[in-house]
Amino acid sequence: MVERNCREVKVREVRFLGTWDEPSDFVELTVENPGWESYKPGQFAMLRAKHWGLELPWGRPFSISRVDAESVTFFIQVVGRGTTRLARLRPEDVVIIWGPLGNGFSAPTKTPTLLLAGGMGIAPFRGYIENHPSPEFLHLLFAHRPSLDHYPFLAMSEKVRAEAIQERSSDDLPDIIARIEASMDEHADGLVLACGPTPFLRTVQAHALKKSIRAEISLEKTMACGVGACLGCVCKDGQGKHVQVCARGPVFAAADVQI
Amino acid sequence: MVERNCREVKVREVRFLGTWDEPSDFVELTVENPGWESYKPGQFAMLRAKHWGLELPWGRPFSISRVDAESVTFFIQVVGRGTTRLARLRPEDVVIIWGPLGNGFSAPTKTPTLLLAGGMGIAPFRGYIENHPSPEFLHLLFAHRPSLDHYPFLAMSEKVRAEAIQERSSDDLPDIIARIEASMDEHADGLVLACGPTPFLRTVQAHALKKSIRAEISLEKTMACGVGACLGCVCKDGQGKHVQVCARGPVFAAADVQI
Amino acid sequence: MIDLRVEFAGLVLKNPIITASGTFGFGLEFSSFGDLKRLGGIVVKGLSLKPREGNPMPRIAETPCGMLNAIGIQNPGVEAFLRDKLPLLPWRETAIIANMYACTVPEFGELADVLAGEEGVAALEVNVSCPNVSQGGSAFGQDPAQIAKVTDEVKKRAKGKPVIVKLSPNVTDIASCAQAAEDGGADAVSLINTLLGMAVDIRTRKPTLANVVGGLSGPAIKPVALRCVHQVCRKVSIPVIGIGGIVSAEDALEFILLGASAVQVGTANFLRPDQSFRIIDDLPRAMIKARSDSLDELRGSLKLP
Amino acid sequence: MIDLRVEFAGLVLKNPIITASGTFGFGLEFSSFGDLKRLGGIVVKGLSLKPREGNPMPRIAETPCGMLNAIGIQNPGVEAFLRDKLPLLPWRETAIIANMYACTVPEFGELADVLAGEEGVAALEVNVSCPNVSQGGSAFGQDPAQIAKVTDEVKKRAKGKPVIVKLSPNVTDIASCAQAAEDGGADAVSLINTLLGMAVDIRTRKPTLANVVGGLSGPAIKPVALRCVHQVCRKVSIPVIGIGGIVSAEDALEFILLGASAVQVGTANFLRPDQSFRIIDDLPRAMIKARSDSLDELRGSLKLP
Ligand SMILES: Cc1cc2nc3c(=O)[nH]c(=O)nc-3n(C[C@H](O)[C@H](O)[C@H](O)COP(=O)(O)OP(=O)(O)OC[C@H]3O[C@@H](n4cnc5c(N)ncnc54)[C@H](O)[C@@H]3O)c2cc1C
Ligand SMILES: Cc1cc2nc3c(=O)[nH]c(=O)nc-3n(C[C@H](O)[C@H](O)[C@H](O)COP(=O)(O)OP(=O)(O)OC[C@H]3O[C@@H](n4cnc5c(N)ncnc54)[C@H](O)[C@@H]3O)c2cc1C
Ligand SMILES: Cc1cc2nc3c(=O)[nH]c(=O)nc-3n(C[C@H](O)[C@H](O)[C@H](O)COP(=O)(O)O)c2cc1C
Ligand SMILES: Cc1cc2nc3c(=O)[nH]c(=O)nc-3n(C[C@H](O)[C@H](O)[C@H](O)COP(=O)(O)O)c2cc1C
Ligand code: FES
Ligand code: FES
Repeated sequence: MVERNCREVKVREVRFLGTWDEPSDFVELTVENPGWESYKPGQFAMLRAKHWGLELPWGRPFSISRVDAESVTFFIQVVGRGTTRLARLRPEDVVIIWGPLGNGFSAPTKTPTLLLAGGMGIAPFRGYIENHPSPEFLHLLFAHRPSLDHYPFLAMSEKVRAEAIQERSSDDLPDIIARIEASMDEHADGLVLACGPTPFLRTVQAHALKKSIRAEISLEKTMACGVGACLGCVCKDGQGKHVQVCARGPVFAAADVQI
Repeated sequence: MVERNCREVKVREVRFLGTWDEPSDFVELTVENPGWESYKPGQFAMLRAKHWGLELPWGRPFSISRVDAESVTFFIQVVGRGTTRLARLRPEDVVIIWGPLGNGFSAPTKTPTLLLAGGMGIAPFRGYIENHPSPEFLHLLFAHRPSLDHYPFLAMSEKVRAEAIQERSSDDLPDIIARIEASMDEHADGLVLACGPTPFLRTVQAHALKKSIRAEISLEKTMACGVGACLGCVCKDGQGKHVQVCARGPVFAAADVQI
Repeated sequence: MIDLRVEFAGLVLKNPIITASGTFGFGLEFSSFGDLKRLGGIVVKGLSLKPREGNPMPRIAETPCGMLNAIGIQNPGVEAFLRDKLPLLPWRETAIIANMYACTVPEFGELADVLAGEEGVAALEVNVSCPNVSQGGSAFGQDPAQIAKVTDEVKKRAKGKPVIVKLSPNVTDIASCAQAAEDGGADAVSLINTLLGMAVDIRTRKPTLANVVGGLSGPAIKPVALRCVHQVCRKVSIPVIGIGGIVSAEDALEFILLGASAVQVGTANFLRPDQSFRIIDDLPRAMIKARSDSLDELRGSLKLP
Repeated sequence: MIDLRVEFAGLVLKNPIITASGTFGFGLEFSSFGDLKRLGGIVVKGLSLKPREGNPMPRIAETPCGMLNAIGIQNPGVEAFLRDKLPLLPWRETAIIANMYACTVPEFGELADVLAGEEGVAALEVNVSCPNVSQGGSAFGQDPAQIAKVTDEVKKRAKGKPVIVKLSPNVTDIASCAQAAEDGGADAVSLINTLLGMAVDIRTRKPTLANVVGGLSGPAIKPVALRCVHQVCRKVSIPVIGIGGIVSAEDALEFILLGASAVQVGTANFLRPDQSFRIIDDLPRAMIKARSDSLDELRGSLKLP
C-alpha cells in the first residue's frame, strides 16, 4: 500500500476551464504536494477547504489527476455545495487533503489497454497515461457532453492514441454505445479500464461480462470518511456482500461488483 | 423614521488597519450604498456575506460609520466567527445588508457635545462628526488600547477638537476614568454621547446620573434579527421593563436604561 | 402562472408560506422588507392573558446551523395585541394566526375566548410548552392526555375558528401526541416546536443562556422536523403544518412532499428579514425541480420503498 | 505538562478523548493519520453475534452541520472482530471498548459473555437502539424498564468488566433512562446516540436514505447533547461519557464542565481523519481558556444561576 497522510496544503492554482449549460463550472485545482511519495492512478483524495467551517462536515472525493514533486492536480466539475466552494478557492488558501486513498487501476506493461472515460471520468487517466510504462499500448476513448476544452483531453491526446465522441443529445447514445462496444471488442485480449457516470459503467460492465473481456471500472458513491470506516459508501461485491467503495475500490474488476 | 431596506450589495474595499495582540484584526469595510437616502449617526446595520451559508444563521450588527452617495463604511474588529469571515471578504464579493436600524444619537445644533468613544465605539462618531450641523461644538475623547492607527481617529481629529488616551495596562484606568469624568463635567450644560464597552458605559452612566448631566449611551447586545422581532437583545428600561436594544436603542438616555 | 393557493382546516391561504411564532414579531417589524399581504399567513409572537416580561438575559445563542432561545414568551398580553397590533395588520389579505401560551387549561380557554371573538384572527395556534407544575413539571405538550384536554377546551371556546395544536419534538412518540390533538378536536397540528438544548461558555463556566436550557431551531433541526412530520402525517387525518429549519423553497417542498398542507418559516427570518418573501418568490422554480405545477399534486407524493 | 489522565468506572484512560462507535471503524483505518496509542479509548463499530450486511444504499446524507446515517450495524460479527481486528489494536495502551448490538436480552447476554472473556476488551458499551418487535416496535432504549433489564443481563455476564449503557435522546425523559441503567447495575452511561431524522430529495421525491429514517449526528446536535448530559449528570451518580457534535477541545470541555468523565468524538472524524488526535493536542490550550490545569477541577464545575 502506498503511504497516505492528512495534511494542510496551499492552493497553487485554480484554473477555470469553462462553464456548461447546467450551469456548471469546470476547474483544474492544483495544490501543493502533501508529501506523497507515490500514488497509483485511479486512487483518489478527500478535499476540504480549511475555512469551510462546519456546515459541510464531509470532505469531497476527487480522482487524483496528476502528481509531480511539487503539486497535485484535480479536475473538478461544480455540481453542488462543496464543489462550488472549492471552485471559489484562490492561491494561498488552505485545503485539507487526505490521500492517496483506494486501490487504483491495474497497469500491466505491454498490454493493449483501452481507457474508457465518460465526462469527468477522464480525470484519473491523465496520470495513468503519464505514469504508464508502455503508453504506446494505450488507447483513450472519451465520451463527453460539454466541448473538449472543458477537459484535459488535448494534453492527453498528444501522448496516446485518443478519440473523443460528443453526446449532443440523447439521440447520440446508441452510436456512442456501439463505439464503446466495438473498441472493447478490439481489446478483448487486453484490458479495459472505465471511469464515468453509472449508466456508462453499466454499459461497459454488461459488455465485458458478455464477451468475457477483462475490465476494471471505477465507481462513485457519496463518501463521508474515504477510509473505509463509516460504511456509508458500500456497493455489493460479486457475492452480494457489502464492501466499501473507498477502501476496497473505487476500482473493481467488472465481474466482482454489482452496480 | 428613516426608510430602511434589505439588499445585496458588492464589497468595494476591505482595508486592513492593523492587528492587535489578542490577536485581532481591525478592518474598514466599504460596500456599495444599498439605496439609503439618509441615516442618523448611531444607527447600525446587520451584515452577512452571501456565501456564508448556514453555519452562522445570524447577521452581525455594526455601527454605520459613514455614508456617502456611493458607499457605506463600517469599522470592524475581528473577535469571532462572523467578523473573521467578514474580514476575509474581497472586492466584488456580495454582502447582504439590512438597515439603517435603531434610533441614533441626538444631534442638537449649537450645543456643546462631548463624544466619548471607547475602542471600536468610535465607529458611529465618524459619521456623526461629518453630518453635524455645528461641528465646532463637538469634542471627541477617545479611550483606546491598540495604537491610534487601528482607528479612524486621525481623519476625525482634523474636523473637531479631539483627544485620545491610551490604556496601556489596567493601571491606567483610574486616570482614564478621571479624564472622562472631568470632560463630562465640562459639558454639564451640554450633551454627552458615549459608545464603547459596557464597563466604560457604566462609568459614563453613573457619572451622568450623579451630576445630572444629559447623556446618551449606545448599547451592544448579541442580536439575531436586528429589527425588534426576536426579543433576544433586550435590556431593562428605567421602569425595569424589557425593551429591544435593536429597535428601541441602541442609543438610550442614560437615565432610561439599566446596564 | 402557478397557483400557490392552499386550503385546509377552514383556512384559505394565498400560498403555503406562514411565518412562525416568535420569529416574525407581530409582522409589522418586517413591513419595510416585504409586503405583508404577500405572505400566506403570519403566526404572531406567543400571547398570554397578562403581559409577560420573559426570561432574564442572555436569551439567545448561535449554534452550528441553528440557535437556542429562551425568550420566555415576553409579550404585551392579549389585550395590547388586539388593541395595538392587530388593527395595523393586513388581516383581510393574510391569515393572522394567534399563538396562545398559558399554563393551565382554564387559562387556555379564556385566551381562546378573547381571541376567537376577533374578526382579524383567522385561527388559534396552541403552544403547549409550559411546564405543568401540578402534573410534576413535565410540559403539557409531552403528555398526550394533557394535549387532548387542552385541545378540547380551546376548541369549545374557539367559536368555530380553526384550532391548530403545536407539537413538541421532545417526546418519545410525537405521533401519539398528534393523535391526542386530533382526538381532542384539533383542526390541524403544526410541528415542530424547538428541541430542548443548551450551550456552555467554557471561559465563564456558565450556561450561555441565563435560563440554562433553551429551544434549538434552524437548519440544524430540519432532519428531525422532517422525520416528525413524516410520522405524524402517517398517523393522523387532520392537516399538518410543517415547521423546522426551513430556509428555502426546496425545504418547504420537502415538507409538502411528506404531506404537509403548509409550512412555517422561523429562524430563516434572521438569515435576512426578507427571507420569507424570497421563499414565496422561489416556490414556482422549486416546483419545477420537482416536476410539478401543483401543490396538491405534490402534497404527500413521497415515494416510499 | 498538564496531566490529561482520567479514571472512572474502573477504566484508566490517558486522556478523556474516545472515538465513537461507527465513526472510527475498527481503529486500524485511521492508523496512518495518527498513533492509535495516543487515544484515550476507541469504541469499535457495533458488533453483533452474527455478521450483518446492514441496510441497503444510500445510507448516509449530509445535512446542515450534521449528517444522517442508516448503516444498519453492518459488521463482520463478534468472532471475526476478535480474530481479525482486536489482535492488531494497541489494546495494552488504549482502552478498546466493544459496542454491542443485539435485539433480545439473551443475545445481549451472549455477546457480553464472548467479549468480556477477552483480555483486549477494556469495557462493554451497550447499544439499545434495536426496535424491540416483541414489545410493540419501539426501541429498547426508549423504555426504562427494558434498559434496566438489558443492563442487568449484560452486567451479570461481563465478568467484572465495566458496562457502559449508551442512551438514546429520542425520549421524553432521558434522565429516567439513565436512572434505569444505574438501577440495572451499569458502571457508566454514554450519551447521546443519534437523533432520529430524515431527508427528502425533491427531484426524485424519495427519502434520501433507503431506510427512510436515519440517525442525525454532528455539530448540529451538540446543543441537544449538552442538555441531555446536563440532565443526566444531575440525576445519576455513575460516571457519564458525553457524546454529540464534539469537534474541538473546547467542545469536549463543555461536556466535562457539565460533569462528564470523558467524551466520545464521532462525526468529527469525517471532518478530517486526524481530528481526534488534534483534539487531544488542543486540550491543554483549551483548558487554559477555562483557566484550569486539571480535568478533575473542571469536571462538573459549571456555575448555575
Ligand atoms: C472516488 C471518486 C472520485 C471522484 N472524482 C471526481 C473528479 O475527479 N472530478 C469531479 O468533478 N468529481 C469527482 N467525483 C465526484 C465528486 O466527489 C462529487 O461531484 C462531489 O463530491 C459533489 O460534492 P458537492 O458538495 O458539490 O455536491 P453536493 O452538494 O453534496 O451534492 C450535489 C449533487 O451531487 C450528488 N453527489 C454528491 N456526492 C456525490 C458523489 N460522491 N458522487 C456522485 N454524485 C454525488 C448529490 O447526490 C447531489 O445530487 C468523484 C467521486 C468519487 C467517489
Ligand atoms: C448596535 C451594535 C453596533 C456595533 N458596532 C460595531 C462596530 O462598529 N464595530 C465592531 O467591530 N463591532 C461592533 N459591534 C459588535 C459586533 O456586532 C460583534 O463584535 C460581532 O457581532 C461579533 O461577531 P462574531 O461572529 O465575530 O463573534 P462570535 O463568534 O459570535 O462571538 C465571539 C465573541 O464576541 C462576543 N459577541 C458576539 N456578538 C456580540 C455583540 N453583538 N456585542 C458584543 N459582543 C459580542 C461573543 O460573546 C463572543 O465572546 C456592534 C454591536 C452592536 C449591537
Ligand atoms: C426567538 C424565537 C422565539 C420563539 N417564540 C415562540 C413562541 O412564542 N411560541 C411558539 O409557539 N414558538 C416559538 N418559537 C418556535 C418557532 O415558532 C418554531 O417552531 C421553531 O423555531 C422551529 O422552526 P425554525 O427552525 O424554522 O425556527 C420561537 C422560536 C425562536 C427562534
Ligand atoms: C456513520 C455512523 C455510524 C454509527 N454507528 C454506530 C454504532 O454502530 N453503534 C453505536 O452505538 N453508535 C453508532 N453511531 C453513533 C455515534 O457513535 C455517536 O453516538 C453519534 O454519532 C453522536 O456523536 P457525534 O455527533 O460526535 O457523531 C454511529 C454514527 C455514525 C455517524
Ligand atoms: S466513505 Fe466511509 S466507508 Fe467509504
Ligand atoms: S435582535 Fe431581535 S429583537 Fe433585537
